[in-house]
Amino acid sequence: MISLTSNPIDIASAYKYLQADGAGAIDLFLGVVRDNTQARPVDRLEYEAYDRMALSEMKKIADEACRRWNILKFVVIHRTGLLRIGEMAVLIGVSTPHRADAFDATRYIIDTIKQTVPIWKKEVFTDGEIRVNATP
Amino acid sequence: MISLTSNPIDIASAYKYLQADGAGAIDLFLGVVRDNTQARPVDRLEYEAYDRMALSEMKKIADEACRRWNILKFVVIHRTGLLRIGEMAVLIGVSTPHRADAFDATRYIIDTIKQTVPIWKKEVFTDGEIRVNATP
Amino acid sequence: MNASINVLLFGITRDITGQTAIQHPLAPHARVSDLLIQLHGQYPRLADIRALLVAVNGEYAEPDTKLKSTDEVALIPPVSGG
Amino acid sequence: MNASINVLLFGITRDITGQTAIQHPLAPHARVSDLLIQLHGQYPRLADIRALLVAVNGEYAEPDTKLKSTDEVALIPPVSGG
Repeated sequence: MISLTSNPIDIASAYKYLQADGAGAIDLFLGVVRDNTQARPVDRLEYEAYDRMALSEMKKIADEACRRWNILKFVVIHRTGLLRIGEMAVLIGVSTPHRADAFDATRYIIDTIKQTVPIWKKEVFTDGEIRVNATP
Repeated sequence: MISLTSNPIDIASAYKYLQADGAGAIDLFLGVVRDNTQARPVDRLEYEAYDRMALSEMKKIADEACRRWNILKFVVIHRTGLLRIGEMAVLIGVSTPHRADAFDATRYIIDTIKQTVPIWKKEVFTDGEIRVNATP
Repeated sequence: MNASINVLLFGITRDITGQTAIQHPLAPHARVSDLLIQLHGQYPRLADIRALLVAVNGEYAEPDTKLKSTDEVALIPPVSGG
Repeated sequence: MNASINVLLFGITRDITGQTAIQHPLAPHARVSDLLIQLHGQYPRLADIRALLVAVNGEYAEPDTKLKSTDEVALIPPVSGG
């Protein structure tokens, strides 16, 4: 399941979706808005996406993960719009029979999302300055 | 936060506990009861623990993880008693400023729990046979 | 009647152009690299972006990809999702 | 009056002994290895466990750890949590 949403991401429904009788392991990675970037205090983030392409690039990444690892179910949800400190920007979840695959696949998906998916973050600092396109 | 419990593990409260203003990443690993072990159908599992020592060994593991990685908050919850297919036997959660630490620490904690924490699994197969102490 | 192509803008390219999309004239047999050169001429600050990619119809495109007026082109500055 | 020590049993050692704890006589200056030898004599199937460890007061103990009657001893067969 892949989605872009401007609503808060719900971890419980992601977990529910990931359940499978053959699953022995579920890894959930949550990317959260932190209160600073390189020690500079952050007020909020704004995420903008090229929706159609973001969805298709996320699908490519998930498909590649399914080729590399034994994945039973996966969830990739990226939020867009205005996000405050502590809010979830992204949730990646993978269920697998054994745990190594769950960790490896989840990590691959988030690492690759950060490289190829057309989503952009605008950081608004507490001093009012705005920074576009700072890659983490 | 470290606990042993005979009640179902609640992912939402674990997530809530892990939140921290400086957290940019949260990794949650869930160990789930799968419907088979080496292709043999499983009916249920029963987990038994040497409670006092299981708690102190889990604490040692979490302390070591906190020495190795920059961890803001952690949750380690292991369930005991009778578990059915799909139920969570263990939840490990770690929040960190950056994602590599969250993945590494979570994986270290679950891998080490499986080696040193005095908890034992009894597998009850659908044909009624019971197997004690099969290490995965 | 001159052909034109629709170019979607994202991230810092929106700030540079002040727009979310532009209609740009399309020369016959134009390729992605031709379009980029023209846009750089029109908006010199685009050249400051360290790795500006172009998508055509929702897929990353090479500099020699040919363009037609019905294509949906997008400028893709370095992504920062996740 | 003979000293004795309380030995907690877990996992397969419960199945082998049919008990969750046993009181075992404790010789003066006995060490963990002495206790294990005696228990192996009493329950030969304990020797089938490929790596049977012993905890004393909730900590993994070495074979030469000395025992006293107030210690809480536990037999720790290979763990399988997680």
